Amino acid sequence: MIPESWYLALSAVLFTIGVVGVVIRRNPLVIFMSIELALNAANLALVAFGQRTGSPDGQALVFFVMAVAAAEVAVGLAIIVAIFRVRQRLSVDELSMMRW
Amino acid sequence: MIADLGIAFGRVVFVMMFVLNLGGLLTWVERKQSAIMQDRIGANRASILGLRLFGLFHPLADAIKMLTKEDFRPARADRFLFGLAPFVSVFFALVAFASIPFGDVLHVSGREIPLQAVTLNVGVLYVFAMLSLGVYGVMMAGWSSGNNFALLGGQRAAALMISAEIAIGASIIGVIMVYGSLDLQSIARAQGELLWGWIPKWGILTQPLAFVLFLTAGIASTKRIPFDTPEGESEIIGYFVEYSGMKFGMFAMADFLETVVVAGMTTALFLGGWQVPYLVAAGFHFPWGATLALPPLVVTLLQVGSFITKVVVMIFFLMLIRWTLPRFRYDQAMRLGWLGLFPLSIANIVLTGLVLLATRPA
Amino acid sequence: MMARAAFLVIAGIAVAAALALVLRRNTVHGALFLVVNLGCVAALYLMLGAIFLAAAQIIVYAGAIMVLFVFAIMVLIPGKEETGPDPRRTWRLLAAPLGGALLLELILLVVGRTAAPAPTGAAPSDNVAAIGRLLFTDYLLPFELTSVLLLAAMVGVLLLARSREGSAEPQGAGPEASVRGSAKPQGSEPEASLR
Amino acid sequence: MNLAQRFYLREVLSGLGLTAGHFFRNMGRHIAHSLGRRDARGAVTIQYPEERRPLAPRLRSLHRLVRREDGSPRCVACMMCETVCPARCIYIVADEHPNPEIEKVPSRFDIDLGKCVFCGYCVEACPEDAIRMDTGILEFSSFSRGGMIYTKEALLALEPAGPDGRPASPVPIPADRRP
Amino acid sequence: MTEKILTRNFDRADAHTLGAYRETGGYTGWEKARTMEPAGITEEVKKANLRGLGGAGFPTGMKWSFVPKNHTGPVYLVINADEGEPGTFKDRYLLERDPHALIDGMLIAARAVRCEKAFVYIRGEYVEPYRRFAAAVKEAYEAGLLGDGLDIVVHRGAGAYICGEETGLISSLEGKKGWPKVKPPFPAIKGAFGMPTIVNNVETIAHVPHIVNRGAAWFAPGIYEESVGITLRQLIDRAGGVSGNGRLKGVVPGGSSAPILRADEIDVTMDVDGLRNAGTMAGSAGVIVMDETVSIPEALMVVARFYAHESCGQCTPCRESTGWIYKMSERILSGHGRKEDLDTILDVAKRGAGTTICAFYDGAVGPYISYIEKFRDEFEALVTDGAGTRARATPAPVAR
Amino acid sequence: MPKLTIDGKEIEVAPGTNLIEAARQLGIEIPHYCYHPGLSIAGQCRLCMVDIEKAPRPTIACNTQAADGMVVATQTERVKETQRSIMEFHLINHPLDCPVCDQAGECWLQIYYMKYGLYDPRMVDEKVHKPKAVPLGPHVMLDAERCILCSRCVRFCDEITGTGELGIFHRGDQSEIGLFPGRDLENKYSGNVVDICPVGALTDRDFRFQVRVWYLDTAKSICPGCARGCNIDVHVNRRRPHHAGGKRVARLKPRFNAEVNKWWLCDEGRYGYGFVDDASRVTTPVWRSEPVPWDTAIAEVTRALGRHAPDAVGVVASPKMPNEDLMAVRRLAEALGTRQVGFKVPPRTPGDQDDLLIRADKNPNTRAAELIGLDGDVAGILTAARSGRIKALWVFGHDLFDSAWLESDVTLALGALETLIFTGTNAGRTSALAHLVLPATAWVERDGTFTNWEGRVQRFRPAVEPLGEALPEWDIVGRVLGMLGHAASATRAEHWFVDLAANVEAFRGMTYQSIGETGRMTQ
Repeated sequence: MIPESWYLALSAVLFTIGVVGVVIRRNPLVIFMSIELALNAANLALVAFGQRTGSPDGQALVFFVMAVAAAEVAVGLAIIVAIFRVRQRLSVDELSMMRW
Repeated sequence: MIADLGIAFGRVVFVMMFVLNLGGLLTWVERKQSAIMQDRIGANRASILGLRLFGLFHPLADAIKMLTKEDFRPARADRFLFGLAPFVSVFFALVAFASIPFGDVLHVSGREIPLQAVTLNVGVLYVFAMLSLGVYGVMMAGWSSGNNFALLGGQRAAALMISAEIAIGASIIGVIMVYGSLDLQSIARAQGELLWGWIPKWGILTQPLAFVLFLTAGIASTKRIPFDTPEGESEIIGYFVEYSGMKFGMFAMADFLETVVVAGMTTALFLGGWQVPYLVAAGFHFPWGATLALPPLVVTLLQVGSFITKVVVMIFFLMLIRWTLPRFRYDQAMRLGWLGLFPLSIANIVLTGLVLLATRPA
Repeated sequence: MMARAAFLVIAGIAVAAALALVLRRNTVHGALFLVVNLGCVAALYLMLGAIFLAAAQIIVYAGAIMVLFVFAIMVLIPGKEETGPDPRRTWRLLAAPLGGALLLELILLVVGRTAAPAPTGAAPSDNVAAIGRLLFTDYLLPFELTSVLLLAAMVGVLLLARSREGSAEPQGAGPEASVRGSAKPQGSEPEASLR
Repeated sequence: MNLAQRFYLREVLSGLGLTAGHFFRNMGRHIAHSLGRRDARGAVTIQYPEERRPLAPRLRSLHRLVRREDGSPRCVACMMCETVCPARCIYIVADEHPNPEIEKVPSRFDIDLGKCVFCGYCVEACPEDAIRMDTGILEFSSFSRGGMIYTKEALLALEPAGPDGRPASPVPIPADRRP
Repeated sequence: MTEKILTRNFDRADAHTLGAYRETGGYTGWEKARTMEPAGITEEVKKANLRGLGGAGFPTGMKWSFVPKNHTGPVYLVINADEGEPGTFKDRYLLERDPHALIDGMLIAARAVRCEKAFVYIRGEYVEPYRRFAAAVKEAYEAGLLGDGLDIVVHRGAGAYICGEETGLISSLEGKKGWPKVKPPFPAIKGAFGMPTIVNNVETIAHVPHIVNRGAAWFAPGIYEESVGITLRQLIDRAGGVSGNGRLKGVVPGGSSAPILRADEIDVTMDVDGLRNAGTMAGSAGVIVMDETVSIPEALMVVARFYAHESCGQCTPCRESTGWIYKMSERILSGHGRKEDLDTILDVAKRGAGTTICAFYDGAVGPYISYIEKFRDEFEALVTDGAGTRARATPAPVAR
Repeated sequence: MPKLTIDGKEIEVAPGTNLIEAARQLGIEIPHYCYHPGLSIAGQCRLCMVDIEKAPRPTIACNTQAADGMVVATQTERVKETQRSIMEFHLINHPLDCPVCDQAGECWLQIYYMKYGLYDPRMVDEKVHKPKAVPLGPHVMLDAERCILCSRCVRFCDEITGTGELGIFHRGDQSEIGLFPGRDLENKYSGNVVDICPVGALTDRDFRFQVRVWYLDTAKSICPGCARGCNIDVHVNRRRPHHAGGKRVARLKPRFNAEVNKWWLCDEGRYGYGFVDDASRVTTPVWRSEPVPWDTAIAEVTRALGRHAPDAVGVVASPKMPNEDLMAVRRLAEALGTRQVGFKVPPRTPGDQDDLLIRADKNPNTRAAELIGLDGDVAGILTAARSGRIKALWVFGHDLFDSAWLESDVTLALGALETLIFTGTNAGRTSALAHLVLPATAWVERDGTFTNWEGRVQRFRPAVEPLGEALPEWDIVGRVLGMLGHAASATRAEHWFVDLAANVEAFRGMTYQSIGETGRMTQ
């Protein structure tokens, strides 16, 4: 049996990596993916905690996270694609204007 | 422990050999069946010591040819992904079969051996997941070739597979609702029940619409005619234009394996899986009262034989479709997926729910 | 023991894949590494007994979301990676110590709670049914809200992806819509031929 | 089209029925054939190198140069074929004939079959009936471009096909394939 | 019975001698002409309307008057004694029997055209006429008639029919191939050796002394050896009737070039107009009579062979079609004729007519057309019967 | 000036003009075989029939002089019918061997049959047979069967050359062209009978069976064989390189120029093009026996010429070079400052000359070289070279050994040079001694002008591409001038001609356009 702290530690590491990725990368797509990574880390923690309590609530929560993430990705990608279509470049540093 | 491992290993090996060999054989079947349909003779020249055996050596010759051909990689290709893509394709096609049961439980010296490579209580979802991962092989191949035509082919393939999988998933839900399980084994078992005492409760009878939708979407996900716009071997140029030799062969292999998987899934979900009508664990038990006792081993063999027969017939049927129907245009295929199969699947779910509600034993 | 070894291996792959995502310049590779990472997490779900989640993780995350990502990246001309001078390089480099600090804090947090009570029991064997029951009873409202959210997202995506000049062009919904949005809108011939 | 027609299911099934019918009928014939019914043939295919279809008398096969009674070419090197050839695959060099009654003879008459499009214009154009495409030889191939060039001597050695359309003279072996 | 003019001495054995000629009033014309102006002589001949008797019938006086008045160089007189027309022998008799009549006429004509050198072109085959005439010339020189103001050169031809044509004769005389020359220029302007040349037939010139002697008024049309009012039938009867089987088939009234007349057409007067009205011509007036044993196709073949052989080969229509018609006629005779051959011969003959330098071909056309048109049934019998009178062993060669 | 009407069009012609020429002036073609404007009128072919008003039957146009008030019709049904008949007569005995006949493609029987014949053939009898493939002389082959007896060749030999080798023998349809006993057709103009033969009876033994005429391309040119400057057409085969043994120039044909050569060309000029495709052609620049790129060669030339005192450099131009190139050489001499320039090299044997065309001076451009001022003492240059006063010598075209000078003298002179540059088309003994050999284009490979003996400037045009890397001399010299620091602006021969016309009095005011097709006299 694996201690859940291991899962939590892994979750922490992945979350950190995700956050760092958001900060250091300029490509909005990569930033987006890093966010997904962080979300995943959180999910992992949720499931681990749910395991600990023996209730499926944690898993249900993860399920919702996934659904929301899917919606977020769909909208976010659509926005990025729309921006790219106009700008032909991808860098968050240049996306300081509200309209394009 | 060792025995368990051995048995598990044996199950996996059996399934793998079955799927792989069937896939290899399909190259021969495809040629030969099409030839016979078209009043031709078909491949029959490859011979070993003058023995031709109806062209059965052609798959072998093909393999030798592909292995010895130059393995060409374009200069602008992504070296890593270019090499990985065919393996990804074949891998996911191959593992998808793992949770499809090919028989009931076999009782050998006190052990219960489930005739299934992997027992999984979300078997349906597993197969579904594996099929959806197969998209990666295609997209990687298209992108890593460094060829715009290949990229476009990859995009077409991915879009087609996704739209097909949505329909597959939605159409399966009806089956899941009827049999109340995500486990393919229990779905298969449930299909052994008799409706009104004499009709086997096969999926094709309980979910006829789902059967048609699943079959259509399944063919689409294999990217074969009439949904071969991604490949369009001779004219459109598909995602594997830049591949040669065995890597090319692996993509073709993946297609055949997917065909086998779709046939297996159709069998498991809609054709009663390994069920033989009126055959129960003790033997035949006909609705009019007659019985025929059979030893368990014979029953198991009959079940496995039944499963294999059904798969082969399904493959034949899929081949028949492949050599009969003309190709859909890309936009037609997409339209069919999103505006035809998907809404109908949803309608099927609603309908099934209503029927289930109405017929639920109070 | 075997389970721990398996965990360590899977966790190692997951961390490596995550690092590769963040550090590699090639976006396509990054996305594929994220898929690997997601697969590893799904495997961990399996180890945690969350079979349904594992399947959902693969189907939803790996099979749908990441396909969307890869699709988008490939369509967006993969040659356009982060190139050129980085005016905020120093600021970005600050992320490393910050990240380290965050990690430290989280680890401390976790380690501080190790004394927490041991697991109360094994995971339910058929957790699919349990989750399903939970979703449609206790979490019915969030569940429905989620579906509304998804619908809203779908509508929003359609709006974003529709071409500006095309006014009432019927378009297929779903992921492929966002891709095809960059291409020319579908003509009306296929419809005509279908009638 | 009404809704039912737009599903195409009936048409798809009838199409499948047709092809399946073909399959089973042919399969039955194949089986009957292998069981000894020699007259049952499941396919219309000809097993090409062993079996050959009769060639149409007008088929244009490998060229040959017609000979006079003394074995010399009938060709008078008038260049009509060379001129009319749309592929420019005929190369003739004319030479004086010792007999003043015969104006000239080809000292060289090469056909580059790698270029030839088998249009038969050369045969049409020939005023002396000196070139024909009736050898019945269809298999000529080479590993090199040079091997596709057939010289006067090679073309003179060819005979017209027999009444059954079979070549009456051996298929010439290109230069680069001679042992 | 009219008075014999040219043939009056023919019965005398020594008619060819100077003495005999003088005895019968010879050279009196010349004596008279010497006193006349050249133009006066020409005028006299013009008035007499003396037509050329070689066949074409061109007025002699007019021809003489064509010589340019202001010409300073030599003028030549050429006597055409190249009597090649088959069936015609009139000049031969004159040369043999009365050569001095010719010399007499030449002296007068030479004076008329101010010629100092005259040529007599005698047909190569005429050996005896040549001897007689050469002897007469010698006599004339010895008598001083020649040599003083006129020299006569006697030239023998080499046996070419075409040299009877005046320009062909001139070419031959010049030492060239006997090819007729393109006209214009006409010989009277630019003839032999580039000088004005008058070419006259023997018989024509032999008339001249009589005209000068008796005046133009005497020489009216109708004064001939035989009255031209006589019909052809009467002429034949007078000549002793038709030889052979005695039944007449056809008559060629004026040398081989004249169109043939059928037996029922011979009641025509022998004058120019009478014959022209009958569709033929007087030509050289040598009459050929054919009895019923004669095969007209064969006759055509013989005539065609003659013209094919004698065509000089200069003008394309003549050169090619005479040969072609000969081949066709021979083929018809040999029984290998084809139905369309007859029409082809007629068409070819008509097409070539009038397109050549000289009148040779026009002469040939007459028999070609008239033989077939008047005796078509004979030809058709050969054509349709296939193997005719003379079957040939091998089929006629056709074009390569 | 008689004024007559032909086919409804009025024209006034010079007295004595015949109807064929009068119609030609109106652009009306009257078909004919035997008529040739350069020969006497024979009137034998009988094809040139026209209808003259009031004439009873069609008349031949060749022998009818235009008269005032004459009304001529060439297109009446009667004329057409007659022409069709005559064409049939011409062809009944003509062998139908067009495929093997060398004349096919430029045969007037073919042309006129298509225009005026087109009858249904009726001739089925054996054709007349005559001798075939009879060599009449070194250049002419006779096929008597094909002869239509137009007698043009006979009249040519009688009237133009006065040699009278040919005659027509036999008569009727047996007539044939032939040689008089003991004669051969070997006068200096025998090739012309092939040109004037309207059919394939007389063919050129040199050209026979080499190339079918429809493969040939034509360019207007000038014969370089002597100072006469006869106008010619160069016929080249660029479409079937395997024919004629790879020779590109297939034949030369005279081109009518009333002022120079009329219709004729001498055999020496006609067959004098052999050097163009000869194996001795120089195709690439050679420096010290090694092929080098042009840039290297030009640089070497410039270096060799530039390092000596002006009068230590000699230039021997060639009277075979066109005007433009001579002008370029003059500019080169001026740029070098040398006075050691000449072009006259005495020939080993004095050339023959006649009253018709042939000139004793076998160089096409001597007159221009004199006018441009290159007439220096070549013998003196050689002497100077022998004594070491001249270090570098550039020889254009000449093989100095092929001259009246003693071979030993030439050898010593050339051997004493520091640098000998040879520019020319073909290799020879001079080029063998040269340190630098620069390939020049032959005249058919370039355009330019020649000035003939009487000062007529005439234009010739390129017919084939330069062989190998050969360049025209003006270009070579121009490149050297460029390297020497002079503005090199000439990219075409015409540019040099502009320079010539502007700076040499005799050529003043001339342009390529004003030279035209018939040439223009120098002042």
